[in-house]
Amino acid sequence: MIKVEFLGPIGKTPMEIEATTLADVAVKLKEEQELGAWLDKCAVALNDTMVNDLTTVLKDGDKISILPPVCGG
Amino acid sequence: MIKVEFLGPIGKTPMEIEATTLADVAVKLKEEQELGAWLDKCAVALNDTMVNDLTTVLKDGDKISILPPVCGG
Amino acid sequence: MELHSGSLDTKEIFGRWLDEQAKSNYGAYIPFVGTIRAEDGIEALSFDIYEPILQKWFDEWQERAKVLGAVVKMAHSVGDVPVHTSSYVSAVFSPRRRVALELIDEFVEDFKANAPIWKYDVKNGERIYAEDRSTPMDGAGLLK
Amino acid sequence: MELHSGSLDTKEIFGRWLDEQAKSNYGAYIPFVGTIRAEDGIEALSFDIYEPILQKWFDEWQERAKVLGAVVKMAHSVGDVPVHTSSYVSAVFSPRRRVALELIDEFVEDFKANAPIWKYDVKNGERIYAEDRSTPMDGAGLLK
Repeated sequence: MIKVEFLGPIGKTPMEIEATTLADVAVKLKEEQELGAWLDKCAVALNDTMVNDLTTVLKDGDKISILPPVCGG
Repeated sequence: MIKVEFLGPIGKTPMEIEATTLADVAVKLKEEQELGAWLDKCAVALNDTMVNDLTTVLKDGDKISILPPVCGG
Repeated sequence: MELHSGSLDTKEIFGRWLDEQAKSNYGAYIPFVGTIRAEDGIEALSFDIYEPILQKWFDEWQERAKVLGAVVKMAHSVGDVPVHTSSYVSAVFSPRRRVALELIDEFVEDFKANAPIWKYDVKNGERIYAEDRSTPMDGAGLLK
Repeated sequence: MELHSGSLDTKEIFGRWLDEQAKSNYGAYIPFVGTIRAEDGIEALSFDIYEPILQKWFDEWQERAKVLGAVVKMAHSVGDVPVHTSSYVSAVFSPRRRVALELIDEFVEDFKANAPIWKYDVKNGERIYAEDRSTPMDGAGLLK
């Protein structure tokens, strides 16, 4: 199982999904209507490291974080 | 009379000279041997305002300041 | 890197960082202090932070600074920060001024673009995501 | 603009400037603190300042900053300043960070190039003009 958590203002409870690559995660998250407005502007981290490649392979217990647009300062 | 003062490390006592333009001042100062090493790297102020033009006309009582290379901070 | 609940004690932070580096022989110390502006009728801004990724972001900046012989520091608020108080202080120490002036600019700009911090306006006690002032992070849209 | 005999009390200056602008609604405050580095066996640096021209230089910078909605501040030491203590603090306050980051860079660089201040190394109690580190001001060589 892969845990997906939604940071900051997204306000969605974490999900547990089956996925072997980040591309699988994308497919699953696109099914979630409430994420429709978020996915195209969110960055992604795998186990707290930023990732940029949909072919990234996942293993059981991995944690995916979905990071919406930021504004620190 | 025009007063000429030498700032910072030049260490020369002020002079009183006759001059009607800054060009006249240049001629007078070039006669001072101890200024030989200074004049080509010094900037000039007239009555505490920086000046850049040798044709600048002077009047009695004006004050010329000779400013050597700076290093604040 | 340090996170504080509510407004930052800017003077304490400035002085403590100065004292920490008092014998390090750095010639230039440039803090950047960010203060909440009173605008659009807000009472405060409020911040969420995801610390694990912020820490990694900061650690990478420390490495970048080290290569230049410099040091970076950062403090940020979590939760509500009233107008006219400070939520953010970052700083650079460097032997030389050019390195320090360039580094503080890059450090602050990358912070604004990539630190995992979310800002909310607080109006009438309500917390409203500052979406119009927020920036998608590098790599955003991967899952779209 | 303020001139102090000997080392600057950096914390006092930082805090006082912060307090002065506490209600001015500036979002960014960037001080630059210059500290004397221990190098080449110096005990201290020493400074001569010609205040009338420094004041004019500073007043022009205040006008430049005003056009941008910003404020500049400056403090400098006169006389001897021992190593590891500070001789120079300047600062910018601005509503926005980009203006502040660009202005502090230009302000500090122009200060180094054109503020009428002369620096001396102090070694064995002797004052030696720091000629190799000094810069001819804009317009230098007029009378050559």
